[in-house]
Amino acid sequence: MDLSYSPEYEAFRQDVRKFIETNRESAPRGEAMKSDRVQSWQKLLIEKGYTARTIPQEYGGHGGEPDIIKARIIGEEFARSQTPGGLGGQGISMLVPTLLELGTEEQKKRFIPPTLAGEMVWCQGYSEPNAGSDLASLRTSAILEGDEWIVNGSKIWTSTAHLADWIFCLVRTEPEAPKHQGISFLLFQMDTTGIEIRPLVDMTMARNFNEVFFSDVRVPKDQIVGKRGEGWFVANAILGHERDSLGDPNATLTRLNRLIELARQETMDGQRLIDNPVFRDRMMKIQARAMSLRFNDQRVLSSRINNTDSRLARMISKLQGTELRHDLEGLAIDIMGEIGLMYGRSDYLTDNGSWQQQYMYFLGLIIGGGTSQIQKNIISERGLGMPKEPKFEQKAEA
Amino acid sequence: MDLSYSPEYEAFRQDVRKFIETNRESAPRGEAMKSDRVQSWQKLLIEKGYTARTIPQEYGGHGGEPDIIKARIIGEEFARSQTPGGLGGQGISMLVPTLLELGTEEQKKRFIPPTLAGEMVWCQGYSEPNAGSDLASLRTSAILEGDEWIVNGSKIWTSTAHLADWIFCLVRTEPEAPKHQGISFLLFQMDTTGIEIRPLVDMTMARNFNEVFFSDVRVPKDQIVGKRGEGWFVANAILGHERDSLGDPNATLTRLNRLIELARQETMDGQRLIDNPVFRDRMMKIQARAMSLRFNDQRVLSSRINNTDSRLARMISKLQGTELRHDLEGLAIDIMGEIGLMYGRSDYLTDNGSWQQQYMYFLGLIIGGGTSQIQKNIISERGLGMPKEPKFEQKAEA
Amino acid sequence: MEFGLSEQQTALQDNVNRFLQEKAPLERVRQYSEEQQERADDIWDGLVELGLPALLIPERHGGIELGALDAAAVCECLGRHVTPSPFLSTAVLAPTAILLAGSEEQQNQYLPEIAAGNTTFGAALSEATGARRDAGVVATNSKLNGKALFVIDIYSDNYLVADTNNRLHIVPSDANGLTINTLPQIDRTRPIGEIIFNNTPVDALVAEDRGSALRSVIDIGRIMIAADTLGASQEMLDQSVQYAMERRQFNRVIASFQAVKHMCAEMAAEIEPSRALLWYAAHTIDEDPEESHLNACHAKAHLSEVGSFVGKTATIVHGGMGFTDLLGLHYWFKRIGYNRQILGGPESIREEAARAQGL
Amino acid sequence: MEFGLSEQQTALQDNVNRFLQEKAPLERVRQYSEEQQERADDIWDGLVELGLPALLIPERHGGIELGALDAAAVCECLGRHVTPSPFLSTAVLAPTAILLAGSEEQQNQYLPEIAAGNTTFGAALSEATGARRDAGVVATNSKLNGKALFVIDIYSDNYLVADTNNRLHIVPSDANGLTINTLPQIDRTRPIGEIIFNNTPVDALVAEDRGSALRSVIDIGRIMIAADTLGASQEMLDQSVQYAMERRQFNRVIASFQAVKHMCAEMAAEIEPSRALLWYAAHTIDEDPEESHLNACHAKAHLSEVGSFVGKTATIVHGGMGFTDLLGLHYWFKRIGYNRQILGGPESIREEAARAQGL
Repeated sequence: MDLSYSPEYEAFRQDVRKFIETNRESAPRGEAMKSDRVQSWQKLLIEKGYTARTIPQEYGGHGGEPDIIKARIIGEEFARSQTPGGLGGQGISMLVPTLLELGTEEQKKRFIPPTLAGEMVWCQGYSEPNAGSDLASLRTSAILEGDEWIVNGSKIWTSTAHLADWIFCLVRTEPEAPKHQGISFLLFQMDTTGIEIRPLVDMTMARNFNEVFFSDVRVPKDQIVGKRGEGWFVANAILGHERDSLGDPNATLTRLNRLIELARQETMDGQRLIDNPVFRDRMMKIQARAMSLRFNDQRVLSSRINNTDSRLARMISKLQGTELRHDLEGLAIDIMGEIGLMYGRSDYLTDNGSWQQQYMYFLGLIIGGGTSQIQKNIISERGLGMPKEPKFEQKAEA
Repeated sequence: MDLSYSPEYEAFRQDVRKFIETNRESAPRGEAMKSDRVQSWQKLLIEKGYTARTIPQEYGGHGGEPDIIKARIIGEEFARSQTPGGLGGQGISMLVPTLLELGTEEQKKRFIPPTLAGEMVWCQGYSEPNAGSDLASLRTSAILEGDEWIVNGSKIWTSTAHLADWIFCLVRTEPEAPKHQGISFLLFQMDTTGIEIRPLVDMTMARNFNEVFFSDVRVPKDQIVGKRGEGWFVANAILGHERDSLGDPNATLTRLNRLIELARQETMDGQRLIDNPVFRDRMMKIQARAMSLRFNDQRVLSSRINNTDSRLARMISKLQGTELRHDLEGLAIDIMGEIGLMYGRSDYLTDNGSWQQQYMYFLGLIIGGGTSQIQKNIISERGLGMPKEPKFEQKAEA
Repeated sequence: MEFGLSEQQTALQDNVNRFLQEKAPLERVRQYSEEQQERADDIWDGLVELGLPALLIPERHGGIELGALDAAAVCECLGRHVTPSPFLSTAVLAPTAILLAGSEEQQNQYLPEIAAGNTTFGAALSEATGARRDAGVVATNSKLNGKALFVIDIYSDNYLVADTNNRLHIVPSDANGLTINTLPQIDRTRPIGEIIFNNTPVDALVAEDRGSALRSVIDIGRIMIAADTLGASQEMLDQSVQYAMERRQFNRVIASFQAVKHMCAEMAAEIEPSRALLWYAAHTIDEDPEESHLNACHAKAHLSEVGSFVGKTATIVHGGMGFTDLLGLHYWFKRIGYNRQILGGPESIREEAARAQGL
Repeated sequence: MEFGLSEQQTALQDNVNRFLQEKAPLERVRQYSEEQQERADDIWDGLVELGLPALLIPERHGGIELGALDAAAVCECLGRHVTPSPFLSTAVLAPTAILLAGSEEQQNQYLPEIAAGNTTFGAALSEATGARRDAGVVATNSKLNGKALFVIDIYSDNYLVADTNNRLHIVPSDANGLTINTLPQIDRTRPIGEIIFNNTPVDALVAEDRGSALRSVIDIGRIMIAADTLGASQEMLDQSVQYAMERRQFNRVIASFQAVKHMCAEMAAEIEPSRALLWYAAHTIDEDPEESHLNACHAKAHLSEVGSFVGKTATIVHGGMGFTDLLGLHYWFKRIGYNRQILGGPESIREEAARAQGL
């Protein structure tokens, strides 16, 4: 066990800190996606190699060598100083790696630089109302007519649809093929005729997601990544990355500290709730779990650096992280009692109602990005080597 | 809601009480199964109609009309006064009702009277090492040779095998038939040549169960209940009854009272453990669940009396009752701390080590009589109308 | 011997359910919530027409003199349909308080009006089950001063108010020195608020035994809230089973997956026995008062836990759809969430239960 | 940066596991348990040969001067193989106490003997983590009086004893005025007992800071017990997966049923992160002592809960076979049960954890 970083990395950490101290005044403060401030901050970070580190310069990246530790240090320092890091979003986190791996040279040159620069914003069109856990059963169709795909169908959970310039989208192009082999991966503009966006209200009452409907949307033939019918494999080349970020234990620990503060402040019948032994016990249970997950993450990072196996440790993190966070938020509500019901403008609203909001939001995350049930299937099959359920579908389709 | 009994029943209750007061001196005090005292007590109870109430007199029963409330009153009064009631055991509780429903007249006359009288003791041969949850896949075979069945194979979980005179046993007589249709229900004596009994030690270190091995055991042809190949249906005619009795909530509540006493007596660092708020909270959670299950039982009884539906309420009682009891015993161990580890002769052993013993025994009951997983299948399928899992076996067997 | 709802009680539920299904379906509840309406008079008028406010009121005061189990049966329906209505305070808490602690004159004044559906009540009892933020109402010389938080059914004509001495009072909503603020909360079907009292003149209910009337009001209130959770939980389970039978993934209805089946079975296994607990607790109010406090505590605390489990599990069975507003499943989730915290959270109620039996 | 066991530590585990697999398989453990043997000298001799008692002892005293994480790695192996051995008291608790609180002379006297495997220790610390039945040992004028309960590794040559003043002492098992009784318990792989002291002369360890040496001894002890539970839990999961892959019901291996798969997945999901917690807690003992108390508390309490869950779930996966003695699965179940209670149960340790951070 060696939790220290080498002097080279410690020096790197100091560089990052110095950069942040010197430049944090220029960082965005909640400006809109494509504002000048956002874009020039992004430009500066790419220049320094604090975002898009390993993406070649010819595609608008920094062109550095992959280095997991440096990436972690950057993440830690920006988080610690509460400074906005490089742009995220599904274009940068999902489409760019996909194009790097499977795009044509022309696609890379056309799409990656403006995406990295924050000039081209993307949304993701994967899930459909009838294709959730069973994503591969998606039905949005694209039929080739001459030089164009004609897209019809609908997508759901499209989080930035109303802000996006482009969409990367899974569509069924070979209806006769087995379900995983009939899908293609298309890119098209969101202002194309025939696209309708409807906001999707969720249980927190926010409108973070959308439904997107396509009627005879025309997409140029060459805006396909990979070959016809290979879209499932294109999408899966990077799909695993998404799950890791849900239920981050560092955020959970920060949140737990806030909860402890809350329990120190709130009282019932004049007694501080931090002194209630039943709540203390629940808090400590959660703290132990949160610490476990944080160390588990460190173990996963370490095994990536040292090329050792930590498959199971990685697989459990979404399942456990989201469940734990949901429990933590629920504990806060129980501690606050009726105060924990407040939701909307009132003098008694605590932390902007974030406890209620997060309690529900993390229930959503237990479901989203692969429900807990799907996660357990994956853990048992890929982690423990247990067999898949016998397939019925082939029988049914036969 | 009317929890009172009519005057007729209140009078009946007084009769039972009076009987117990007058006669309890004659009740057995832990004598062996076939002792005179046991048998004469049983005879007296049958005479009074306090056991074998509804079984016709010609078969050695009391010959009374079915009356659920009287049956309940009898049960309550014997339990309350801690007086041994009528004989139980698998012969009386399972075989007798089966014979009454499906036995020939000759079988009824031959087997029921001595069984009721406590002169003929039975064990049950259903489960096999490879046929547990999937009981119908049992392989013990019986081949008809002339006037005899030749039985080969083995049984497990045979609880009174070493004390029993006879066994009622499921055997495969039609190996070519679909699995549920190839089973027959045989009766034979345990002293038949070719039977070997091996005690089965369980995790509590008790020898309550046995394995029974059959090599060329010869059974007269007519000792079959029902027709050849109908044994599965013979057994299932009454199988449902067994599950109800596992995890009885009244026993759980009695046990909880004992636990509360324990927490009043035991201390840690001089502090009474009943005053520990975390344990109090766990106790109260368990109490609420135990009370729920007791009232649930009353509801089931009531719906049987009044012919209303309480299917779901009945189905959940084994699942919830055994899990709850396991939790309760575990709480007692946690309250006692290291004292709760004691198991065997020591000055610190509390309640004869029953907390540890029951903690494990009820884990066994979570598994036995249909595991919790099987229970949940049943609840979802028969209780909630959800579909069975598609069958693979037919495919595999085809 | 009959453990459970009588035929009459089942018929009562059928009537209430039928009315709510027709006149207060989810769309109506949505409209009420989204427009942040104060009173849903159409719904309340219908409930009045069914005689519900008269349920617990003696015949001599124009009521129909039924019992707590009947009222609980109604609350189960209200939970099942996430119904906005001042039933709890108006038909249960206020009549119970007035009958136990009111003078003959007060009974004559209020009960017939409640029974006839001419007036509604809110209830300011939260401080008696655990005061937050140092709220509390002090009574001196028939005047109230102080602050009551989380007043139930805030948009009402009168309020039942507990003071810091465990005495009960009645205050009309138009009394002098009364400031009423709505407190927006997660469950938009149940409007709550704060009331600030500034030398507000009140009508004190003179109980024989100080505190015991308040205790009884809280006990019956907790049972009603537990019944509401029971109804909401049952509805969430029913919707889950139905959704699972329709939703197809991997070429099967998801109801055929063992994981989904077991989640539904676990919900049923939690709900069924808690129904019996609730019935019994309600039964004790009228038939076995010595048992009622402990049973009311357990019913409220236990159904809070059952409700939280069902709320989470049912949402998960619905997958992404459960998280959206499309099916409206969250109305039940939030209803259960409100019920958990109001009139005492499960932890503090369990401690009360322990004390109630001398532990 | 390396979070986890080093190659050297993995090799250490491989060695210990290989030895235990060969020389102390379940049949040997069964024999030890069923015959109620006192010491399993064959096993201990093998562990001594592997150098294990010398693990934490400085080189200057003939040890190999490794750290708490190495010792935890060994305890994981002992739990995995339900090994009877006085490793915990002899190789961890006593050397830690002697190093922290012993004089130079005492270190010279005991440590080389321990390192060489010439002597064994038991540990009487239970009263320091929560005294039961008013037990307690009082030290006056280098004499001990009173009673110590649940002494770990009771069949040993010496005992490490904590008195009611949080001071530590060493007593040889043949000292005057010592009555030693075995206390038969559920986990027959770990003999415990009571010691009654009657003016027993002892060798007091003179710590600089009264109580802090004892605190450290308990912290490291808790981590070792947690490691033992981790090893036992992992073994129960591995056996469950293996059994489920072999056992057929309904014409399928039961490992293909979603309910069985999910039980195994849930066990893995509990075990994996607790492994990282345990590693980190052990790491803090040597590298970050300010963090070690809190982390030791959490490791012990959390692994107790993980262990209970795994013990129950793995038994259920094994069905009836899990309940019998045939496969011996209960040896691990009981090992985990013992670990849960010894040196503090999870509830009281969580309260300690809260206090440790000023809550």
